[in-house]
Amino acid sequence: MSDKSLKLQISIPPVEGIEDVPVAAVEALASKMGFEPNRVQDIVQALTEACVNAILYSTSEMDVEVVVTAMHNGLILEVCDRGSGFDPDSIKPPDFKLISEVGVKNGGFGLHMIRELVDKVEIESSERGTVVRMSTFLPDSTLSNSAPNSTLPAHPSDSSSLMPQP
Amino acid sequence: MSDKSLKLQISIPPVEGIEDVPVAAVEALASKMGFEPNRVQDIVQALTEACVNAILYSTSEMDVEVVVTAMHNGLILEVCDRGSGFDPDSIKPPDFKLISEVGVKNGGFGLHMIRELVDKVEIESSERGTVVRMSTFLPDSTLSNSAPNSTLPAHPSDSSSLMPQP
Amino acid sequence: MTHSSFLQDELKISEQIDGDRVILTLFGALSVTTVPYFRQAVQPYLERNLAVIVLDFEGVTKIVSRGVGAAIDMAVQAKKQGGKLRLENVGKYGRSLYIQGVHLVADVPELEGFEP
Amino acid sequence: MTHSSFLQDELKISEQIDGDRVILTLFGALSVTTVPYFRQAVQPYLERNLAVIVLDFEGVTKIVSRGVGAAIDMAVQAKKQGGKLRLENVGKYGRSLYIQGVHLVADVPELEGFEP
Ligand SMILES: Nc1ncnc2c1ncn2[C@@H]1O[C@H](COP(=O)(O)OP(=O)(O)O)[C@@H](O)[C@H]1O
Ligand SMILES: Nc1ncnc2c1ncn2[C@@H]1O[C@H](COP(=O)(O)OP(=O)(O)O)[C@@H](O)[C@H]1O
Repeated sequence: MSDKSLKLQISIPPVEGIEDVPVAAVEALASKMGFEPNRVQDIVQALTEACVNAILYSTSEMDVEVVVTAMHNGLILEVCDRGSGFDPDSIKPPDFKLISEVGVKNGGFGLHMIRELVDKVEIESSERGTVVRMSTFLPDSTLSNSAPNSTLPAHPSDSSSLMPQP
Repeated sequence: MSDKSLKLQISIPPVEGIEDVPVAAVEALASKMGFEPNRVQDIVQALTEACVNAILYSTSEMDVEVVVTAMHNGLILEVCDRGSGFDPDSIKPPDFKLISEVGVKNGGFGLHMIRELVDKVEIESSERGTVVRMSTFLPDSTLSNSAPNSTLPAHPSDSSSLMPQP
Repeated sequence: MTHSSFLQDELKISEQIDGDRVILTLFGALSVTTVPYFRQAVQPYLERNLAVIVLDFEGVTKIVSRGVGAAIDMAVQAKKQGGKLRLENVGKYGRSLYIQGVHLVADVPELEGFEP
Repeated sequence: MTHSSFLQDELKISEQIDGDRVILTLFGALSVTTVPYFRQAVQPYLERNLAVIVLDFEGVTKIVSRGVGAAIDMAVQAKKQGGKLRLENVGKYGRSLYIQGVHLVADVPELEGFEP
């Protein structure tokens, strides 16, 4: 029985509403990996937002790729599109005081949601496309239950070496 | 709004139990396309059997591919492995009289199930791998509800021209 | 992005009026595609100056941030007119709603363990 | 095919004995990986010559044909010994069970509209 990480890949055309398909796949995977229902929902919601953006900002009919790396201690989701990209640093967190007074009108919550919902977010974007990489880790207790002899790092902060290279 | 068919692709490593992931994806898709719950379950069960075989008879670590074509009038699922193949014509349907007397012992129901559960099954197999292609069609009523002006063929027997080429 | 005729998200809204209160029950997806309908369907109730507009999320199957954004706009508008927006049966979507600050402008069921 | 430590299917079986009848309730997946445990767990009850062995499928989350094959073998063995196997709460798995002919050897709830 192996602890090796598993890589799955899901390609979808940039079509409204199709994000439900990779989302259902990842929901099944995350549950099976032992994430708590609340945490599964966080992953589902973050992936939904990332896929919706990838579809929304796709400028061609080229597929959006969802690359899933299931590791012993967590799950990495990469959502890759071939849109014209953006500068992630230019996106400021929402101003809740202003919002409470005048409302929202035009979106602007997706990236904020993603950052709050998963443990680690990395965004690489250029004029050739965008990769949003979202990592969520299993709590230590789940790890020690399922594999008491594991030697893999269990803390999010220890795990950067497990990240796949882009 | 387009009636064009959509192609999705899901790659999984040949690992026991991972079939739940593409199955959940296809379940979500089939429901959203308007298949009745019973029919969704037929699709789920057929895909499970095909994936389990592809995983079971994989002889390397090469991915199993699930290629999904969602059409206006139905769903085509192709499960492709790089195992050493088999002769589909050599697989006889189960002998229920014998089974009632002596039991089953060693599987042998998967392909029979698939054939009963979906509308059309095509198997291509060589020593380089196997493709199991399963087509399920939406009933006419669903079609006319969702797209009254459709000109696509609605009968399974009319649809062979919609099959993707291997 | 393209549209497809057979993967569309759907949203249905049923109405139940009770004095100066209305309960709008949502069924389906609160997504990019259904938000325009969501805004348009709720607007007439906002314009009636009801005391309370309840959005019942019992039948919601998907939420995206822009859908939640629309609910925030509705709450802000209701508040300005002296009414309020209340969200009920938010279930597993509670955390997403809080992260977007819906609780700052609307009545939302308390969420255990949420740290803003 | 390879194994993974974190995607394993699981099957749990709970027992409830009632005279010469036992109810075995299954929770989890009846899949290629769990079939050996399924066979091994039910065997002692078959050897006790009980009048009825009930398999309750209420908690089953996945079925593969080899799992159903194991249930068929159990039914054949029970029958030979003058007992019987009964499947309950088969829910959405009814069609798969009938297609494999489980109803020929075991008591299974009737399935509407099944044409063998
Ligand atoms: N995949 C992407 N490709 C290009 N631009 C993106 C992508 N994701 C986000 N953006 C940009 O970042 C902005 C903020 O995104 P987000 O927080 O999700 O809110 P929204 O999409 O509702 O505007 C978007 O308006 C868009 O300009
Ligand atoms: N994808 C595949 N690759 C190679 N052989 C296969 C594949 N699928 C089925 N087979 C062959 O066909 C036989 C019958 O398959 P099936 O009806 O699913 O029953 P089972 O897998 O339980 O034996 C298998 O025993 C195997 O020899």
